[in-house]
Amino acid sequence: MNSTVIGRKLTKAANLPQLLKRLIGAGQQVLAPVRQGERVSFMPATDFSAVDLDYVQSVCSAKEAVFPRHEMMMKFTLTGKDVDMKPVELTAKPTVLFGVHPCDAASFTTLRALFTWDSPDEYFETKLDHLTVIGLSCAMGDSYCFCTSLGSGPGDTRGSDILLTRLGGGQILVEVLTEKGRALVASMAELFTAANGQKKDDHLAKIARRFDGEKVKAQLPERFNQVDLWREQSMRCIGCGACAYVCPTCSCFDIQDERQRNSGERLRCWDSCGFRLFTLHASGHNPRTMQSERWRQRVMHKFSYQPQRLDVWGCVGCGRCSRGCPVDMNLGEHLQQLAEL
Amino acid sequence: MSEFEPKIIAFVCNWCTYAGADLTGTSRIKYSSNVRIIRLPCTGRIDFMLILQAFGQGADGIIVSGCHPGDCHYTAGNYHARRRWMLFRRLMDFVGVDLRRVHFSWVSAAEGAKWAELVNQVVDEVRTLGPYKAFPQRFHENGFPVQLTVAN
Amino acid sequence: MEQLQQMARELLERQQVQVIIGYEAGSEANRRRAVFVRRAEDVSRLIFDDACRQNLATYLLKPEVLVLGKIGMVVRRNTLRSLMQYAVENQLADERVIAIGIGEEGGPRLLPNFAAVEEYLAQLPRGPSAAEKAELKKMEQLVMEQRWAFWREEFDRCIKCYACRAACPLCYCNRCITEVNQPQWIPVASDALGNLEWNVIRAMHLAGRCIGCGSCADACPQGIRIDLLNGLLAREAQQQFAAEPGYGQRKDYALAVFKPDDKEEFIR
Amino acid sequence: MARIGVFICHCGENIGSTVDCAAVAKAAGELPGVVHSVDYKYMCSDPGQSMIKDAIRTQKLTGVVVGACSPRMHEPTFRRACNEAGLNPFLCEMANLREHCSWVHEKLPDTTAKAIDLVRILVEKVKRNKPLSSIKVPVTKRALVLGGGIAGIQAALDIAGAGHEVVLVERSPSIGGHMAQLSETFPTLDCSQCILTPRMVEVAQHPNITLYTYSELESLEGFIGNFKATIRKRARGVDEKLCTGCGVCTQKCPNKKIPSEFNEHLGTRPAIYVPFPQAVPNKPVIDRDRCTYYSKGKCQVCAKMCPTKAIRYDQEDELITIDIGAVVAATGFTIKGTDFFPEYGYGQYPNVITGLQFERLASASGPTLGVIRRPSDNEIPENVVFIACAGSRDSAKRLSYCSKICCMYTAKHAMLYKHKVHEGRAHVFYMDIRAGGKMYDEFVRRAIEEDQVNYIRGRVSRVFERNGKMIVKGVDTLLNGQSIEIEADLVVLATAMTAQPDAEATAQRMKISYDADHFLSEAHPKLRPVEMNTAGIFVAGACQAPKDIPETVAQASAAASKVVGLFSRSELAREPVVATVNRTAPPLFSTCVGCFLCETACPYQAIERDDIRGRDGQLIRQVAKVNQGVCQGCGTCVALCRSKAIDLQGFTNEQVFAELLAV
Repeated sequence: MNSTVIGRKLTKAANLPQLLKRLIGAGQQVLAPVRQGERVSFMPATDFSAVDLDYVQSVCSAKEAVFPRHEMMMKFTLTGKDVDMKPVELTAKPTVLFGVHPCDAASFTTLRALFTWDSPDEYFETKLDHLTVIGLSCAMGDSYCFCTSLGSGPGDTRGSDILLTRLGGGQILVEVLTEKGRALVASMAELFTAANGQKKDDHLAKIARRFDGEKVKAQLPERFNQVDLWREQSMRCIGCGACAYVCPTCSCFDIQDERQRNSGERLRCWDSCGFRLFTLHASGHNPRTMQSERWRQRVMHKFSYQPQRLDVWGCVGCGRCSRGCPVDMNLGEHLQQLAEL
Repeated sequence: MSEFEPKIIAFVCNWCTYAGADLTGTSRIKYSSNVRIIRLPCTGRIDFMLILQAFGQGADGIIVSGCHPGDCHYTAGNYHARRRWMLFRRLMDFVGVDLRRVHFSWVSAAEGAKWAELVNQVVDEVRTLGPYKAFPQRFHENGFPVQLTVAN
Repeated sequence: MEQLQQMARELLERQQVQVIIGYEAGSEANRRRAVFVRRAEDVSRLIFDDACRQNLATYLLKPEVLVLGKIGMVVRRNTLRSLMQYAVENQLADERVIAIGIGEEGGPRLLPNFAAVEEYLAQLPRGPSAAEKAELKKMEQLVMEQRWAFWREEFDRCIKCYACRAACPLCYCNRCITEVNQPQWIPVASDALGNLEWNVIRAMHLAGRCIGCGSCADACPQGIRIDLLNGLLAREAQQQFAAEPGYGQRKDYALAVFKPDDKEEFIR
Repeated sequence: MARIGVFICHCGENIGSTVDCAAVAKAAGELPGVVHSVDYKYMCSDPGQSMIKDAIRTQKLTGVVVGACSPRMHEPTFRRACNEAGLNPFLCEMANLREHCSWVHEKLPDTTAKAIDLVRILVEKVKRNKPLSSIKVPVTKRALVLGGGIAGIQAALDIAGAGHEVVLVERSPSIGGHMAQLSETFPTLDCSQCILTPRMVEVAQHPNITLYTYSELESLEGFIGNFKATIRKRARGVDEKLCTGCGVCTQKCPNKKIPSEFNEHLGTRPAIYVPFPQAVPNKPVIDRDRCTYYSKGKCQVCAKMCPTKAIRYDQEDELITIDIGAVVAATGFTIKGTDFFPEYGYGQYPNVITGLQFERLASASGPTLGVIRRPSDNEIPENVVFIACAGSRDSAKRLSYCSKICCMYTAKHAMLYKHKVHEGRAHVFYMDIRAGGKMYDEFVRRAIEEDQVNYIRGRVSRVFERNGKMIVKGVDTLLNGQSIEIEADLVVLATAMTAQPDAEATAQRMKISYDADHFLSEAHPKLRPVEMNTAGIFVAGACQAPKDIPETVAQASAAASKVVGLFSRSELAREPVVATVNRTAPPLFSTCVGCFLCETACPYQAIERDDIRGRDGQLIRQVAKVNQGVCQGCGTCVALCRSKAIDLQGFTNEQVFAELLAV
């Protein structure tokens, strides 16, 4: 599942500060991994010294670049009996997402599939259109990573405009994958040299394949009614939204109006299927009363419904949900269990 | 800064401070017109969330006032309120809320003059402090400022 | 550990309980997770060490767990305090749980009812650790603007995943204030105000009730120091009202009782 | 869709001269939801009210905001007007444009701007007002009076005299209380029993009074107008219907050496006894702890001697449940014993006695038939020292209050002693003399001046024995703190009046408040002195605070009149500003999580527990419920409730929040 490589270049690690500077100089907002204590987060970086490329995984994903935790959809004003509605202007800051791992880059493919499958979501698309992704192959992983089990891997090019792979000795392989990427490289050509036959495979993290994703997908529909299975898996789940909110592909949201005096605004905010109230009907009925049902929904959605309907995995195997889970729910482990049943 | 007029929201109980403010009127004592009173039956009813809400709504200063200890129309509402404020005020201080903008007071139904003094004093103090820009607002006049915090 | 497993085995074999909720090894060497042991032969999964930090009391209100039958639970001091607070707040019937008290104070020890838990707790040391006290002091030495900046930064990270709420044994409302929408007190957005209000209001809702387990901060994926807020209010409630939640069954929630001579210096 | 009418009053010049009322009305007219907005010279006048009524009818208003004076002034007026036009009165709110605006600000644009704000705030509120109707509570016209002392007797007679049923419960075998023990009363020196016993008889004979002596309140459930009282009628061992009160049993009882409670242990009584000859009812009680039959299984002399065969050894306690509409708590007081005072001999000296014991010595019906004799040897004492403030006003003894009656009765005691022992010497150690009251100070002066009682201002540090004599060692602070010693034959301590030892438990059983000294707390110290915080429960006598007989009787009559007032209607109508706990669809039933922390906070004990059961009767959940008959609407519970499952009608979260959004 790789994108076509349309150009191969080399650059040096020493060039990266310059690259960042040039991007900012060109009016781009650069989001890059920044370390704060034990946590790495994607933040607007103005200087390369703040950037940390030796990270396994950030706590939160990079999806906020296109799907922020809250965003304004429109404003309204009440005058007497009239309501005047104004959609917000669809503009986005040109942004470069710098140094995201292939799993995060791949998540944009999933998000796009969801946000555009019928009528395109302009709020999302505008941001995605203004986004350039400079990926970074993984030199290391950890026990939570399971991208390889879902047909992806630490050097996957999908979703990146450019993918960087550190080859050792300060050498970086630059795979140009889209026109956007090509334009970017062209705009600062002096930072790049032509690549020869350098191979990236030896420089990628070894991520063991833990289970057969396809098999899990094929079997899930018949597992729906295996109530005990879901109950056992989710017995320790406490029903927070941490997994969904750190997940690069979770895309549920809630629409909310806020009002003051005679004016107000409509916002959309992240939501999570793990919450008890997520499916609460106005009548008081809740079709998913148990956490096990909500857990099942999460797994079914990502590994059955979404692949079926949109032909993409609802998961990129980044492992954030498991690292961030307060009660050590481990998605890779649970999927492996499903595969081995 | 001279044209800045602070917006002060007052939460008062019906039986003492509201009546006290009525007495200020009956006595024709003049005071600053910056205050907007929200009338509640008892200080016991004054939710601490109202204080956050008022700031989130653009209040520059807040007055919370009710019956003196021992005078509560409902005997104990103000005692409960006092405990709540004792903790909430410490919490606000701890997170760095500007306590010079939050005033708690006992104003009885007989203390019309005290009400006027209180309002004037709070308005003066908050006027000197300027608008409470640091406090985040519920409404996003210009959209969301920055979605992600800038590193360092 | 062997003693613990033995105790658990006996409880299960004698059918005094149908499930033992304890800790087992987790995803990584330093992680532990909750385990629900229902068969005597599985007791070897139970472990206990300093890494077992999660407050398991939250599971006592989870419907899936309650249907398992009578519960045996491996409990640290703070979990025991949660049980006491559940007793005070009418959330748990006496003798619903057989607690297996364990921790720095020794154990394991069977505590079959609230009275036994209360008696056991009475012997344990109370109050925050010196480190916790020092941390609060350090925060308080900052000037107002610094404190504000610190918390703005902390709260900015909040994504409103409510892991703090889910992990907290005392956040058990049917309708959390953040979900109350008529009116919507706390803005739904995890923007500056929404995050400030959420964290501050949650802290206030736990004032005089929090038993100081720190599960909220442990659960936060963003590492927000919510425990400091709770620690501050616990200290204040203790100092100002002698509140020590979770040590007894008396209904003396600091904000539901009062003394006519409660001392303050700020009300004019 | 809201259709709000706004009516701006000029109040003549009162508002109009400072606020541009027309501008306010115009601005209000543009507010969302406002369909009608006018200003007028005098809104409260008939034409003004008619404008409102007409608008309600023609504009089909769903809410009204009157911008005028304080709601504390005219809210009832405008609400009534709305009601007359068919709009629920609780859909009318007032914006205070006079007291809170025009009268306190100068004529400036800001003032008009504020007036507009005030109107906007109330418009936003009224949009969320709900029609409310007053709460009707039925009233059971039967009162329970707890305690058969003079307070209970007076209250019972007054209520019964007004034509209502009264249940009077007294825990000792006879009514009469402490007053029956007294010899003479100050300041008139008339005989206590002479004025009390006719009242006792009246109680016994009153057709509206049901008397339960030797009985106690077991439990009290319910609320104003609708209590259910359970009374434990302790087994007397005597069939009251058969007993004629002839007294043969008490005379024949072989076990006669039991210290008499009525005589404060200065005399004795038999195991089957009536506490005193004039007891009401005059039916004996078997003291089962002391009766030989109960301890040894033998004797039964009383049963053998009883001419009507009324003795019932196997009688059991009886529980009686009665519907009650109001309660008067008149549970009385007790006093500290001499054993409370280490400095005065710890109760070891027989000749150190309490004031109440002195009353018994001075009483013509007492153990000495009214002759003052000291307990040790029955000699008539020549030197008597009275010590006032024994325990009272002594924070070291945790009794910081004044017992109020001691100054007066000490003067009375000294006087009585002087009248009976003309050669004797009476000394009184006192801190201050508190003789406020009609003819009170004159009474004390009489003791000092006519009866030459030696008043010494100072405290007694010790009472001890030296050579078989009691020595009272104290100081005279009016003589530069000179130390003095008096040889006394008898020392009388005016020991502190305290709450009954079980006052706390009694109060908790009735769910009423009490203070740190366990005296019952009245609802308001000035304005509601005979009401308890718990609606429908009233208080009389010394269970509320130390007081003398006239005050007690006055308070008892006041409490009775409150009860009679309550009973004057068959239904109580209450303002619907009360809290409610929400109810939602199953399976939740309510967002209340049932922590019941509000239960503790409620000053009125209005929070109840509601069991939600399934069709099979299985308990599903327990949630809070507000007893609307008891709730006073302070809203403390609302602020306390974490999930806002409880709300206050008239000041709901939605209303207050909307007001805040409008500022």
